[in-house]
Amino acid sequence: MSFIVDYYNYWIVVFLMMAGFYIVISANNLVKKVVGLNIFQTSVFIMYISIGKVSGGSAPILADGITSYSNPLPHVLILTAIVVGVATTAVGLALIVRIKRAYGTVEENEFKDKDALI
Amino acid sequence: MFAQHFPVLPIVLPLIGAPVCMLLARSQLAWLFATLISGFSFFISIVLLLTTLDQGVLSYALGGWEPPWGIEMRVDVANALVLSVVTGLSTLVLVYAKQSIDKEIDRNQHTLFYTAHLLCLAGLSGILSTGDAFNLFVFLEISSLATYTLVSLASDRRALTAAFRYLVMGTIGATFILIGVGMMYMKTGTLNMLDLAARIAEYDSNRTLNTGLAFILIGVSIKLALFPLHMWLPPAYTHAPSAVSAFLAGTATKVAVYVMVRFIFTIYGAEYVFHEMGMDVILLVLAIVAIFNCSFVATVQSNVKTMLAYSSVAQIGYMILGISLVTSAGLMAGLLHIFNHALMKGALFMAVGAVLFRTGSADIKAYYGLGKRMPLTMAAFTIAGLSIIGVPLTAGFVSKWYLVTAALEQQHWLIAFLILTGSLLAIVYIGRVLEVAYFKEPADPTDTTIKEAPVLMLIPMWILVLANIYFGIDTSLSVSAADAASKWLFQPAADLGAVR
Amino acid sequence: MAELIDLVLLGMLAITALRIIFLKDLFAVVMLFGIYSFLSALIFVNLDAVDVAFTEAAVGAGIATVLMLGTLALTGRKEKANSHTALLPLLVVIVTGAALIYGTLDMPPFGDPENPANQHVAPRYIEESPQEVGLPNMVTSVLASYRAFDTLGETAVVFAAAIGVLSLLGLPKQSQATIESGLKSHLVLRVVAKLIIPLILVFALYVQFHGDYGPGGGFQAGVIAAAAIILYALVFGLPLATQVIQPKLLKILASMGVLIYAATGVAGLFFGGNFLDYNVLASDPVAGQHIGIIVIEFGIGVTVFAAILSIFYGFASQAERANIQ
Amino acid sequence: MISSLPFLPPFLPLLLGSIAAIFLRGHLRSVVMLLTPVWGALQLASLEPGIYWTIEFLGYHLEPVRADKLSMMFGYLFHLAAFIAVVYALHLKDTVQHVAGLSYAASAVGAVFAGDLLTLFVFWELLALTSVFLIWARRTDRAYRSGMRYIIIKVLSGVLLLAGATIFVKQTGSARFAEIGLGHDGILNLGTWLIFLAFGIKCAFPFMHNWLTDAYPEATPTGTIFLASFTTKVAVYALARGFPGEELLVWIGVTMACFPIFYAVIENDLRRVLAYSMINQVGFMVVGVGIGTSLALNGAVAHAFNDVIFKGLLMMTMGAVLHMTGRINGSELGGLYKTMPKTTILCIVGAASISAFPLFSGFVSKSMIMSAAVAEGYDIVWLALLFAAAGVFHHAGIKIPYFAFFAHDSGIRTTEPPKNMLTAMAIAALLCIVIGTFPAQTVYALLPWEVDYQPYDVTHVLTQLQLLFFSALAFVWLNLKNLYPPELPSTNLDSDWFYRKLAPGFMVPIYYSITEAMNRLERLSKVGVRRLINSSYDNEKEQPKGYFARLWPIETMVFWVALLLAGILILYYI
Repeated sequence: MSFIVDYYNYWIVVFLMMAGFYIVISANNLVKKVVGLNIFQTSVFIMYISIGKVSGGSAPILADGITSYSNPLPHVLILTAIVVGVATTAVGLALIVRIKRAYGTVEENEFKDKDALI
Repeated sequence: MFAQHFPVLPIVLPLIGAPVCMLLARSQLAWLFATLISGFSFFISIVLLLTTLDQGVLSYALGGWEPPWGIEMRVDVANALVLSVVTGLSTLVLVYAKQSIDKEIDRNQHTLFYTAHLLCLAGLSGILSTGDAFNLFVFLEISSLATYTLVSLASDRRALTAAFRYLVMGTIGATFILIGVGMMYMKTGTLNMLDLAARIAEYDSNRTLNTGLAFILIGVSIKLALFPLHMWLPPAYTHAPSAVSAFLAGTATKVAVYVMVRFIFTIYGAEYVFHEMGMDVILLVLAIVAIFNCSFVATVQSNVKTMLAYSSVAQIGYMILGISLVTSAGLMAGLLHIFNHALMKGALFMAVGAVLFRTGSADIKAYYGLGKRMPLTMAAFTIAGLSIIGVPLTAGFVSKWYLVTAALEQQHWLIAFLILTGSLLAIVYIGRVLEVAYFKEPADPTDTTIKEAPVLMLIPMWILVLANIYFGIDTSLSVSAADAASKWLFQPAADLGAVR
Repeated sequence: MAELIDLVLLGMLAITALRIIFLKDLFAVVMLFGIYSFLSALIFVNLDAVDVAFTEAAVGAGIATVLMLGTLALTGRKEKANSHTALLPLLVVIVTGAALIYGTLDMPPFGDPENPANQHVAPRYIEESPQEVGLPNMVTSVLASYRAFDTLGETAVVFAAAIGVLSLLGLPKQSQATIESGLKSHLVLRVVAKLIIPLILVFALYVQFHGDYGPGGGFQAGVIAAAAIILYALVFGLPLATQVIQPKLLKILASMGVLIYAATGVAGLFFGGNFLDYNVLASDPVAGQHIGIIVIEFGIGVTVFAAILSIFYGFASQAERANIQ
Repeated sequence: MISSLPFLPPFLPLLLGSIAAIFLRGHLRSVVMLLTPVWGALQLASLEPGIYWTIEFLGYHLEPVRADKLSMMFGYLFHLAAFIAVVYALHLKDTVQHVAGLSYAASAVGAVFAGDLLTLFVFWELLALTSVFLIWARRTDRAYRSGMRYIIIKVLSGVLLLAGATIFVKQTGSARFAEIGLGHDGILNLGTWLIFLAFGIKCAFPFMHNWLTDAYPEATPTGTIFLASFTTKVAVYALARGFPGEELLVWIGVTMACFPIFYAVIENDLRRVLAYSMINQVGFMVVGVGIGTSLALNGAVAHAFNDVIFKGLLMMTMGAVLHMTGRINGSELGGLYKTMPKTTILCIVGAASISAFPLFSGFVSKSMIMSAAVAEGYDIVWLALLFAAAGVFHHAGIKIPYFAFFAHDSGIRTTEPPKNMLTAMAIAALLCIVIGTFPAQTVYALLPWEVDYQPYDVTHVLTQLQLLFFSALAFVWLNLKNLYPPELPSTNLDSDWFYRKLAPGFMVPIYYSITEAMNRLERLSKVGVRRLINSSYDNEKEQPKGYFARLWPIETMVFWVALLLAGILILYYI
């Protein structure tokens, strides 16, 4: 049982990572690709936060009577990463909107044929 | 007074410059300001390069927090060299951009262009100078986001799909690096590069660290467009505005090459990456396939910009080849090629941009008879093209020479032979353009609108061309810097060996 | 107990992701993605990362979902049927996943305080930062002081995203014209919104300045404040919103935020310290840290607010244009 | 780094002249171009032997200018040749030819004064680049394509030289260009062999000679004069410097001296006949270099010296014929002596020289090589050379003047060529006679190695005269019996009835089948390359196709990422 608890988080992370990857590969629709990309990124966030967790610890905010805190460093890193992720998503979505306007479609296999060389 | 802060200034200057540029709101002012900022960064980078050649390494603790706890800027010869290339090319491109942007980008987006350019410069400088693995990821994302913007600014709709492809691949690459850094952190509890190196050396071989390395190497390989992960690059460079192509071709992928060098040599140590995991064989094979495949693909392109983009992927193959030889000489050849390639590709893309400026097309058909109509531009193209081929008295020859000798030093006869044969393909694709430019008659001889490019485009182009010749003859500066850098990079690995 | 919650939540997350793969209705995909983000925020809370959870809820579940919905409104909500089978990729993904899971078995076990990650650098943040920086929230200390340069970069990323969206979609023209838009007919909504929006803004200010003591800070505050204006724009229409917060102002604000942050760093130089060294800002280092952190958090808040709002404006103006056509 | 002396590197005057020619027009250009070689030669005369300018490059000492007797001799020769060629080209208004010609001469001079392999390589490539314009200057499609083939082979030679030099320099640690020798220690001797091969291509070794017979006849009348003077002579110089006494060269040289004769006899284009005869003459020089005694080496370089002049003279006369009549095929010419008497006489002087008549220049150098062969005990070589010498007389000495100026009257009536052409030919003819008559005061004085040799003794003169006599007899007899191959309007290599009658029966078929095999290989590789290009380029849509050439959709890119990740991970775990 402890073996499962020890690594369960990472297994789910790997599963989510691959799920996100598979969506990016299999989806034709660009919006769905972006969703896949987001799932992929979120899995990494979970990995980092799992690293920083200390069993029996509490949130890293100083309080009386608490001696064990979880590691604050991964939290900081992931705060940054989340913002980076949403920034990328915003630019990606803006590109999709423009692509729709220019090509009339956001299905990858459709606009592929509209230009001689995309 | 500010001399001790120089390691951080090439990042902070453009980072402050970007919002100021945005506030300036007028195209002319923003251009002038961005060029000045970039030029000043260049000046600082040169000072840094000279200082590091003299003193070895400059460490700068941000916020006054000492390294493993705070973030450290760590400038040594290796990154000072690449930093000079990036800031120098950025300055020249900005000078060049003035007129090319006027024509290619909508007027009210000019400030956005200069802001994004400065952000991109700040990001690239940050990647180069930082001594912190996570900080590297942050700056990577700054430069990437700015780059997507820069690419998509072009008026062609294909630039949009190109930017989107780039965005997806770039995000996956950056996230891979993030995963790798996470795995390293998991095993070591630190993010500082030197600290990481010391702690990784304590492990013999470890699956988590190996997996992390795999993620990092693939992530960086996407960013540096290593074959077969290069397919985002050709459309992005083809459809981006000319100035952007010139800047990116010379810098973005080269900075990624530097990142790969950093991770391999400084953090994991060449011993660990190459001897225990046999990564050198994988890289070597990919590099050679990249050289041949992409050089060949370049020869069948009808769009000259695409052709140059594929040629860039092939040239990156040469750099990776140098790295994968696992010798100081090979690494030095790779670093030298980063420097020289920036000179030649920058000049080539500028020349192509000038042709695009006058003829409105980058197709090879537009080049018919251009030798007479745009003599200076085509002369620049010719000399830079000869440099790509590796003709003596050009910078390209110097790097090929060192690559070949590095391969020969290891008795890799076949590799040396392949490097030289690869150049033959370069002769073909450059030769195609020269042939139509000088030996074919223009399609429409009466068209008088096609004349020599404007002076503001010619000056930076020719500075690069002359630099190609200068660094092909007097190699003392470039070679000694690359040599010092490769020795410097190899040195920590040797130290780690002693610890183990 | 915490482990059990963790197991369940992660399981739900996996199921959500699996469902997203096979759904063709993009609207449902995006809603599920919102749920996915929300679930991960819950997981973060469970793993003691309250600040991260706050951000994920505001940014991932909130802003990202709104932007995706906005995109769907412009591009259509159905994914077309895929013409080719994706068996080979599936195989490769499964093999990669298996290889990775094999790789995880060498990792330090989850939650062990003896893990290297919790040993080397982190203890100093936990033990010294309340004295060195003087804040109870260690995450804020690390974010705004020890790793302030990362955070400066992060602010620049947000700024860069705003630049990107601006260049792609542009900003709406500030119009006096009274175009019929928004939810004018929904009286209840309008009244409730008028009541709630000031409350949200006050909450944003609270989050902004309470970040030193509890979860929160410039990012969350900026996003919440932006959300208030977004809500206003949704209910009362974009033209009205652009009269309240002018698009031009947003450009200036976004730039100013970054400048405030960077200027705080430069101030350190002039007082004889390194870049972003707050110790020198006041005679007492801890007081200096306090000043520095408040100022840069303010800078972050301003940039994030302006950037998120201008991104929203960008998308909204496209929708507006699509409506007119 | 550069310790400069107040002197000009020898190639500079010619180079400056060529640059001046770009900007000047009319008589001024003529004067400048005439003065340039003179100035260069004077500059050369003031040059003391020694090494000038050492440069540190890539960690090696480079010696861009090294003057010793060998390089000085070639230096004078090239200036002389440049002067004659410029005189011959004066009537032209073509800037391309003038500029290319002078800069071509400058690169040849630079190459012979290069003291290290890298500098040599630079000039080696410059030789190719400048000379190709002389072919393109003909401005016909045929010339263009032939020039393309020419430049490709020349660049290949350069690449081989660079590769070889890189390996050689790496192994020996010195970039100096001195004696290399094939027997150098090291893995496979690859470096030295590559250099040897590079020299061999320029020297038109058998099977590598096609560029010469392909390109030279396609160049302009004046262009061919320049071409004939420099490239192969630089190669001979390089061989003499790098591989003296290499026995392999003797056999290569003998082959070169013999095989072109068969082609030359059946060839119709008279300039191509001369091109073949050029390979044959270079063969003599290569034999001399291969023998490697000071007598033989002297003979080789002296013969190079003379060859430039008499071959130039012959080429000039043929150029004059082409210039005046527009035709160059033996079958279309004839009877020109009536209207071009001066040219005819000059041509006969050249023919006498190349056939090594006593008192003409060819005699004094060719006999040196023959004597050296005898002295070193190469009897078979001597016999083969004798045969080759007879063959030369046959095709160059008799055939050229006979078919161009005599034979059946073709009915063409023209005039003498322009004055400058005549002058140039006259200078060359005069030199042929002066050198042939007073060798000790002219060519022998310049020879790099100490030697005491007297060409005019009874044995030499008698042997040569007998040889010439019987050779002439054979020509007459063959012609009378109508056995001499008729001058067919087209080149026909399949007329092998001729080989069986006249040639040693074994050699030609072997050579023939090897050529055939090479041709087939060439055809196959051409087809292969075309197929490769066809499979990766879509001609209809004008865009690349094929898996790696077309753009991948995002899914494919991401798929490759996953594949690579899985691959690397699995490789690690195994």
